[in-house]
Amino acid sequence: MTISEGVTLILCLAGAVFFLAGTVGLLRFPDFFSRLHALTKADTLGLGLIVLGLMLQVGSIAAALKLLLIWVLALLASTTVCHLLGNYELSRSSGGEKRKAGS
Amino acid sequence: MTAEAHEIYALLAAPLFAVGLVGVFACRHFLKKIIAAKILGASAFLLLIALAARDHGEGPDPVPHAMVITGIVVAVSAAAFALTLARRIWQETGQSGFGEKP
Amino acid sequence: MNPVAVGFDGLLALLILFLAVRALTAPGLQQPVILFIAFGLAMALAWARMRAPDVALAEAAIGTGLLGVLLIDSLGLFTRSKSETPPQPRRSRAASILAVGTTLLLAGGLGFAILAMPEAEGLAAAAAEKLGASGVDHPVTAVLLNFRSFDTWLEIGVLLIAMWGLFCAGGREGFAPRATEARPGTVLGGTVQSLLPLVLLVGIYLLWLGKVDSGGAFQAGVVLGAAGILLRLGGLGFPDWLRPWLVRTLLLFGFAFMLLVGLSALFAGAAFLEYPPTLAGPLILAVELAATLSIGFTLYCFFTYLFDLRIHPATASSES
Amino acid sequence: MQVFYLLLGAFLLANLAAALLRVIRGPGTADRLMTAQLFGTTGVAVLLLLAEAMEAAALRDTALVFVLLAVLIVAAFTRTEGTEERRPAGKGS
Repeated sequence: MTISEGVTLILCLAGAVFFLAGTVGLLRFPDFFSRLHALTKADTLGLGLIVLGLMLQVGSIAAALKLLLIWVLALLASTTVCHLLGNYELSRSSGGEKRKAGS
Repeated sequence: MTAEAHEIYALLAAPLFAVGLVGVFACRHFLKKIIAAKILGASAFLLLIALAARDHGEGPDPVPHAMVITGIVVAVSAAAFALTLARRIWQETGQSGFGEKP
Repeated sequence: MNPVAVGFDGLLALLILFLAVRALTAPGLQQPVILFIAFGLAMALAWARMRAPDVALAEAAIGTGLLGVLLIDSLGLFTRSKSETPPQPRRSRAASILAVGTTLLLAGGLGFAILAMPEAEGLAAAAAEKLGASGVDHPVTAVLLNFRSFDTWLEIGVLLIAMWGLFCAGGREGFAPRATEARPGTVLGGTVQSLLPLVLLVGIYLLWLGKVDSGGAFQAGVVLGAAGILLRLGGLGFPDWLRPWLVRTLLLFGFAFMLLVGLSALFAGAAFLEYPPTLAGPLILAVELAATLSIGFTLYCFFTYLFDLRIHPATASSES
Repeated sequence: MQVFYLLLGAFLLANLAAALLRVIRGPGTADRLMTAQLFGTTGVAVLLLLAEAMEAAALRDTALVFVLLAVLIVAAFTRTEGTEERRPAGKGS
């Protein structure tokens, strides 16, 4: 195994750990906002690490840049989704309707 | 790509088809019926592609692929039409399924 | 052969099956709709595994882009002004057993039939042989736009008929053009602004890519349609300058253009939609462009029509 | 390396399967939609891993489309819920 493959291995494994953390957070955290927080951040970081790892392995610069673009877009999407869902939940809970805390 | 992988997906088509078909009849709500019909369609696509891949191994057969791409777009337009009908029925009569008391 | 690959495929297959079953048995409507969206995404992964990136592209764009959005929009309609789960009579025990039994029986019988299915020649060899004369280098595109272009033409016809059906069933012909209701400064607006050029670029890229690799009119059309939906969600209403005649023209364009190409081939002494090999490349590109425009615009219209109809129902009794 | 990518992909799939519990438990629609979002992000990761494992570069374009449209579902949901209340028209005519 070459060094670059080793680095890829470590980066991808670290990414997987963050995905796992995101899922655990999604399942175990008691209320909506902490779940949202856990999911959107941990997952984007996990994806970022996997993308970084894979970038070392793809042959061309164009492919590596495409991977990077995918991650940047994922950041944008994740941020927007987090904001939209958080906003929705906030307006719903403050709009008279009592928010159900936890599950 | 091993041959076994395609066997798995070809076999998956069978229960999916069954679930979809029974769902079309057993589900009451229009929305669920539409979802069931879409699952039914997906199983047919799955079988087409899986069998094409099974029989060819390397270099998949482009004909089933083209058929499935066409099929996906046709299926979605049919679903859009069905949704429009269901929504109209709901707005006019308040019914969300067949044979429901308004 | 490869236990890891079998493990991956087995897991994915189980996931897909679970999503399908749960989508149809879960109570209420929210769960089924969201599980079905997840089902579409999982299916895209399955296409990827079966080396069908063309199909995966179409499924991903339709599943996440168009159908998911249509279902979510309908969800809002059906769950409004009624309790989330409308009181429904419980299904009797016998009916449940009947449903499960039928499912298992069907699944078993079909599974057996699939296993017993003989291997077939297929048309891959025939397609590969003629690829040189088709004017493109990607076999799937060659099939879609040259060998079986008749199917593609009729398929665009189906889209047209579906839109016609929407107009009839929805109760209002045409759209309600309204001024932009953009809400500048919102996060969604900003995201749409930065995403839109990229989505358009990717759509054109896919169209161009179809000549040599996975991509082509359908995938590009779906992505362009999704770009329109993104705009609509970002707050841009059905544009005023799209007069009814222009809408009809755009909806008809792909179908009419292919008909024209086909008929001119007929008059030139060839078969319907048969391209002369020397002109095949440019002709396919022109047809693809027309098809992309029509597919994209029709899919956009599907969503916008239903979306506007929900906010401003056509029925007189609810006009405010 | 190929085996490693597939293994990692399978792990992410298992992750997704576990996250489905949140769809089933809810309690709110927003919670459930969050999981659909998770499907998007993880799906992109799996697609990229598959592209590497199967040496199919075209799958990266699929991942690109996935991520471009990731925002649509949630945007449609919040836009739908954000519009003012309208009752279905003329019940029973």
